[in-house]
Amino acid sequence: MTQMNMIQALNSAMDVMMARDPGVVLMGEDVGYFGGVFRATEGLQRKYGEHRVLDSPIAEGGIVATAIGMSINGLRPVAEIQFADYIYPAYDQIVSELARIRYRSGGDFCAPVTIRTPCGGGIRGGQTHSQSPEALFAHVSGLKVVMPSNPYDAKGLLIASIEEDDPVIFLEPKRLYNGPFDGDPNKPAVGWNSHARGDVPEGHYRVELGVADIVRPGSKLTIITYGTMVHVCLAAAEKAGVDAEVIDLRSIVPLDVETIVNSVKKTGRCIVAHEATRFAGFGAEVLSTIQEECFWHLEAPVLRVAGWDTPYPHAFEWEYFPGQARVIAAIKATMEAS
Amino acid sequence: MTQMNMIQALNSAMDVMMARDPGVVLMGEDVGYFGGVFRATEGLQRKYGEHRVLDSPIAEGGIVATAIGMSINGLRPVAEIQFADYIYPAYDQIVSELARIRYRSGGDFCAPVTIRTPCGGGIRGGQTHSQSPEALFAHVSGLKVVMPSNPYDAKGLLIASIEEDDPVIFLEPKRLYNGPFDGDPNKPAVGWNSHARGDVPEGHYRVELGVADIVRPGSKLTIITYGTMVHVCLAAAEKAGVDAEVIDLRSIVPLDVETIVNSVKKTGRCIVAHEATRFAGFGAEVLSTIQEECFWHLEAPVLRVAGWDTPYPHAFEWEYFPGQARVIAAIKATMEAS
Amino acid sequence: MMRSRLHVPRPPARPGEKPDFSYVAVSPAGTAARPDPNAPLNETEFLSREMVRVLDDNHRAVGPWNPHLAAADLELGLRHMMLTRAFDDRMHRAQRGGKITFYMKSTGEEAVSVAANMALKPSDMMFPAYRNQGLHISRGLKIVDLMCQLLSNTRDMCKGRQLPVMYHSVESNLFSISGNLATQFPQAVGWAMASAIKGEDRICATWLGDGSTAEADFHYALLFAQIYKAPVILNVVNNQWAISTFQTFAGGEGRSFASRGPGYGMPGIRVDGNDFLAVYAVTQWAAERARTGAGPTLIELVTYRAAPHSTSDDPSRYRPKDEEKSWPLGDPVARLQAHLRSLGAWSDEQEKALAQECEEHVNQAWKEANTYGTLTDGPQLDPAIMFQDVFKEETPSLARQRMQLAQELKERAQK
Amino acid sequence: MMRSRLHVPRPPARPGEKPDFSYVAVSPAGTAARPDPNAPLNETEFLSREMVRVLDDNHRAVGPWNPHLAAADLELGLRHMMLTRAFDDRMHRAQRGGKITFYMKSTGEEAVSVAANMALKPSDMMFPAYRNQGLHISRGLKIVDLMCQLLSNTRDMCKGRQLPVMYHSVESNLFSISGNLATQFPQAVGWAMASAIKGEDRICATWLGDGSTAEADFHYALLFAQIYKAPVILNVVNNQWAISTFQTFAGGEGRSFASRGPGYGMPGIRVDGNDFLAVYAVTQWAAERARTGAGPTLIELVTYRAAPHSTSDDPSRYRPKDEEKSWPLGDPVARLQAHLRSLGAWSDEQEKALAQECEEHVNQAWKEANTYGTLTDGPQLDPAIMFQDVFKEETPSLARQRMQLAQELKERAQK
Ligand SMILES: Cc1ncc(C[n+]2csc(CCOP(=O)(O)OP(=O)(O)O)c2C)c(N)n1
Ligand SMILES: Cc1ncc(C[n+]2csc(CCOP(=O)(O)OP(=O)(O)O)c2C)c(N)n1
Ligand SMILES: [Mg+2]
Ligand SMILES: [Mg+2]
Repeated sequence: MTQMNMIQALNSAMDVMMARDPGVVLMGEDVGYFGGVFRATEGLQRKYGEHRVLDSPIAEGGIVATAIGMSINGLRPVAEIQFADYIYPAYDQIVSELARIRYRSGGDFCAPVTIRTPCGGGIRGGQTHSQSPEALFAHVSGLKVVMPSNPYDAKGLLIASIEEDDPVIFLEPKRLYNGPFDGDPNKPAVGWNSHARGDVPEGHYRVELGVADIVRPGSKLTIITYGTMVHVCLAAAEKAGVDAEVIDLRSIVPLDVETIVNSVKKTGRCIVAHEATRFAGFGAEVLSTIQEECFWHLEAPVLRVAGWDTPYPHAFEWEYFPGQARVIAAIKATMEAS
Repeated sequence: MTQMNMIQALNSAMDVMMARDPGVVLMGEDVGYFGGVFRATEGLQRKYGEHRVLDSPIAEGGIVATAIGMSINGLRPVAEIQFADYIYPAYDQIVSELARIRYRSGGDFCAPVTIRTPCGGGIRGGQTHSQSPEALFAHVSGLKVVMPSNPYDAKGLLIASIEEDDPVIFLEPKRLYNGPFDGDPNKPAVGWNSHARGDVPEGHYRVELGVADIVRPGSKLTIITYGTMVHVCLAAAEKAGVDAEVIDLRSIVPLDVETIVNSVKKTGRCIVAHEATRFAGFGAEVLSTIQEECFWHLEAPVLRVAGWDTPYPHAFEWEYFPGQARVIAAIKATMEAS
Repeated sequence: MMRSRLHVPRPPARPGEKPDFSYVAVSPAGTAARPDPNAPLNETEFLSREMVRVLDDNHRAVGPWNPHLAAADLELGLRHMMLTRAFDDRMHRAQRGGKITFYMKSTGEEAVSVAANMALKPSDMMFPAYRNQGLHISRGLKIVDLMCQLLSNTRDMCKGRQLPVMYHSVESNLFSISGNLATQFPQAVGWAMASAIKGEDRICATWLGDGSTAEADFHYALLFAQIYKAPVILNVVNNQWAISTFQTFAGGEGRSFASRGPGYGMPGIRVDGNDFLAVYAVTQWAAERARTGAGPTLIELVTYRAAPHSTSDDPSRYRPKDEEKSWPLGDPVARLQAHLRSLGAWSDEQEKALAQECEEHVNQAWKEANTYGTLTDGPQLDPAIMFQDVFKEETPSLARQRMQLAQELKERAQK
Repeated sequence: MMRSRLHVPRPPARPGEKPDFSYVAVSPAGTAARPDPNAPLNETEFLSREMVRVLDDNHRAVGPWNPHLAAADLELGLRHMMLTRAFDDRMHRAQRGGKITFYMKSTGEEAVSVAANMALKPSDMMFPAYRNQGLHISRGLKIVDLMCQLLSNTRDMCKGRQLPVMYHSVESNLFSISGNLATQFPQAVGWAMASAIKGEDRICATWLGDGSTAEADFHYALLFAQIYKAPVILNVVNNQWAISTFQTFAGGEGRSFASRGPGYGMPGIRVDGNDFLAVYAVTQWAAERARTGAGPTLIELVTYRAAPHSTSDDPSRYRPKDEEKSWPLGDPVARLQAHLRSLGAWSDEQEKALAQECEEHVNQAWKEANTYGTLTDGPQLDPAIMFQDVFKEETPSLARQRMQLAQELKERAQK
């Protein structure tokens, strides 16, 4: 075990996989010599050469398209999109091609491509460096979608994603790169070194896709969330003094329905929280599943806590961000409802 | 009033608007001389000239981008994307630009672009001519999203959309172009001439965005749907012999929450139906809203009826399509639940 | 809007007007020089303006691009082209008769596919567009297998999921065809990059239409191919039309599509796409470039879409009837036949026999294919197959939907 | 992977290595001919390889592209460039001091914007990239207004929504800058098409970086502009770097970016981007083409990004320190100063006075801007403004969210 922040853990995952499998290649804008604008690929070009860690043109669609072609030719590309906000030029290749190559070819071809991309707000990135687009991929059959909330999961999930024969959209909450963040921008930043999930094995291990993690057991209320909001919800549950069970989904697709349903059947109350825009966000799917599966167990309406239905504004980052106050208000409303 | 099928109604809407406003221009693949592969723009180039009805290169991203630029220069472009399945190359310009130009410029610029595109299955189009991507636009703040289910609404909504100063994604269920379709592919096709909503005024009128239509009043169950599924649900309600209220949303964004909530509070039971893939589809948003707003009135879980979480396969079109049987099964389950 | 100063390109003729192909710059056969495949760009640039042609007006092979193919090879090429045409005709009729839902002919463009395939190795990879059935046929896919795809029947390689004509074959190195135009172009580049990264000798070829060059993927393909000098051949099939829009709406008005190549730093060659020998020769030239590490080549194959766009199309609405009769580059099948004749290697009897053989082959295959079912009759795929291959392994939620459908179908059957 | 045959382009020098700009093909000033703006493409094609330069080594204006500007105009241009530079320096420091969250300098590239603006009419429309602040300054936007945007304060034209530097101005015909690279390029083409459709005389200009040419939007822009002969000027600012990647990763290795123009059928001109007079002259040439209906022009402005990419960047990690000192085309401000001096129209005193004036102007504006608030201090925008302008009219659900936030903030304040 070593102390790693999330960037180091991601770097280690790629390092481990490149060492094990000569078919693993990295590509993306500034990922090569420079090591990526968030330094996730630092040192890897030096170690594995310019032919396995490729600097790419600024053409997200071209990056994904060529990654698909490489995967058809037996490689296992890991493509970085510099910010999730810039993934849309690649949307057609992802939605129309990557997601459906296995299906349309009757299983004869498959495209094991992993697309890594930093998402979420909290770094004053304004409306074009803060988005959480998971819902826009979750609705597309054939894509797996992952979002880790800590270094340990990040490494294990990334290794599992690279090893998957299905395409994976791997969303990295950039506000968590250097440390857990509980939603309070005025508190001094803390690093991962004091966090249990900052202990990361150096070698190969997997965190399986499709398995949620109960990060705080509880009996009175279930809080379902992922990414940065895991830490916000944990802090909010603590402050609210509620015996809440907090579930970190980790995988958005496949969704661990069983863990969700078991918890809600037990607690009878539930909140779903994410940073993305609320309207038609992924929270709606989680809420719908719960309503369908646990209706008779619900003692109060399931509530959503999310970003507003606006772009993510530069000046009002902390008014947009669904921080502890918004979560606590929902906890209270849920607990008091009857 | 004239008898019109949906294509004629859409054509009439564009004709009316082009006559009223010299800033209205049409563009798209094959829309000019040929009049569009579904003939929606037939005759308009002859009438308004090659400079207002533009044949475009096969570049959906370029079509939307130049339409945006035109709108900034005072025109009111109506762009056709030949099939909704081919809208993704334009996704970046729609999501990152069109949706947010008003917002990011503090209201100083706006982009009144209408994007028309045929959607949905039922014409043996296979996985690339059958998609219903409304959820992928509904989640994006700043876009209005519309889907008519009949000629009268189609014309009124399209006129309102063109007159909107906000961008509108205008989805046209292609299976309804020539007649209402109740989900049974083995029944002889019927035209719009025998349908009340096939009576369409020749001149200018608006159907406002954001206003749902109660197409069948009822007291025991609410069925919320839009597009082709309106007709399927009406037929299913009839067959099931339930006193169901059927609501045609017409607008997906803005969503007419009031009409939905009033109905469900009255009936206590609800089904949400759409043709798109179920997982993280727009049904989840509707269901979530109902659960949040009507929880204490619900006598049974709200159920979703939708396409499966797979691409739309050529051979299994009628196994994929959420036809009457799937709706009736849901009606039964909802009515029997207690 | 009389004041508009916008330039709106037009086709040379619309229905009721006289066909006019004077805009097609046709070089005489044999006149274009053949530079070394590794020559610097400046020395190959003329190829994007002239037109490589080998067969002259007397059907003889002339000039530096003559690939000097043996008569047996020419015969094989002709056989594949004639089989492709017979297949197209039969399947078009099958659609008209309601047996299949959709079809797209390649009539008049057979050389584009068949000659290119012959100039490449079977181990080379191909990312075709939807009008390249000549590739599948000349690579030896069984006609009956293609038909099963068209029928979405129990032997459909796509398991009933794809629209007709969207074939693929892992064994024959033919990638799955997409309904989304142009997406295969940069994918082919990625495939070729991987080949280079792995240090393998296999190269890759891909095709798209003139209209499809407008898509972003065309740009990505040229860009990435040239930056990384990928061993790939990028083919633009300029058949003058994209459904109803003329090639000028894809930017073909001022410059050839081939000239995009030099703009991105790679050679672009304009070739008579109806001249079997010329297509063979330029493909061979481009393949040599790819195999020697010189990088990609853009080839513009000048041809004419003699058939409707698809069975859903009626070209008489937007172009003069019989326009193809005025097409200056003739018909690829007839021209190769005439060439073989001029070599003394072909007779009317042989031609008749081959035509009949192709027709019988196709008819035989059609009969067999039908025994494996059609969309409406005979053996049927199990609808449960719909839930396979979304992911490598079925997820619990897909399994649930599969069971829900089974229930639905059971009830449907009981009625 | 030692066997890889992939070609991987490299920059000429990395940190620790000697800067090497030998790859930059520099034509002597005055040598490139100036064809008629309406000349056929073949006669303008050489412009995509040579480099249009007006200022010679002795700082005199020479050759056919000399725009013969009056000294007063040159002085005005110099003033705008120097003001831009002073503004950049001050704002970079403001970011370093934590006063603003982000900044991007245009140091070394001022002529690209200022000279181009001067060659166009105020009524012409512009779709800038994020490193074109010289446009805003030379179009007369108030420095204090730009600063208010950088501060996201109560007078921010973007109402606190955009990252710093994403200005706009309806009155000055400057479109809103996007964080998404290249999107403005085809939008500008659409704007110009509309101008032509309406029969108006206004033309449009747009800018993007060398790295951004790789995006699909670059391709769409060239394609649509040429097909419809839109009255638009398409500027590629080739400052050699895109964050850490060298221009070869955008395809600049073999051919110039200007040469993409002829590939699409329009003229491409390579110009010394640090030569104020040359930038002015080629813009004027392109504007004449646009105004006379001849269509679009692609201009490649060869320059050097002397500053870091942004305040988040440290170029010493990827390129030699002081690389800009070896840049063969010098500094645009110093060169215009030297030219004015060579005309006898400029003195050291004037230069000092102007420099001081610019600095004072900027400092004064900064003081004023701060009185309208910063992100953390002073007057603040009402957060409710966040819900405006999503749509023209607030929807009921946005109104509800606005009230929910108000409640949240009320409770926050009570703590
Ligand atoms: C992305 C996308 N946009 C639009 C279409 C609809 N469409 C199918 S074929 C076609 C014309 C293509 O013309 P071209 O590329 O010249 O090929 P050809 O049919 O002439 O062989 C169009 C517009 C599509 N399939 N995909
Ligand atoms: C679509 C998109 N992809 C990636 C980025 C991240 N990014 C911002 S600036 C930049 C480099 C742009 O380089 P260039 O176009 O040469 O402009 P320069 O900064 O040199 O002026 C990148 C990759 C972005 N803003 N948008
Ligand atoms: Mg074509
Ligand atoms: Mg640059």
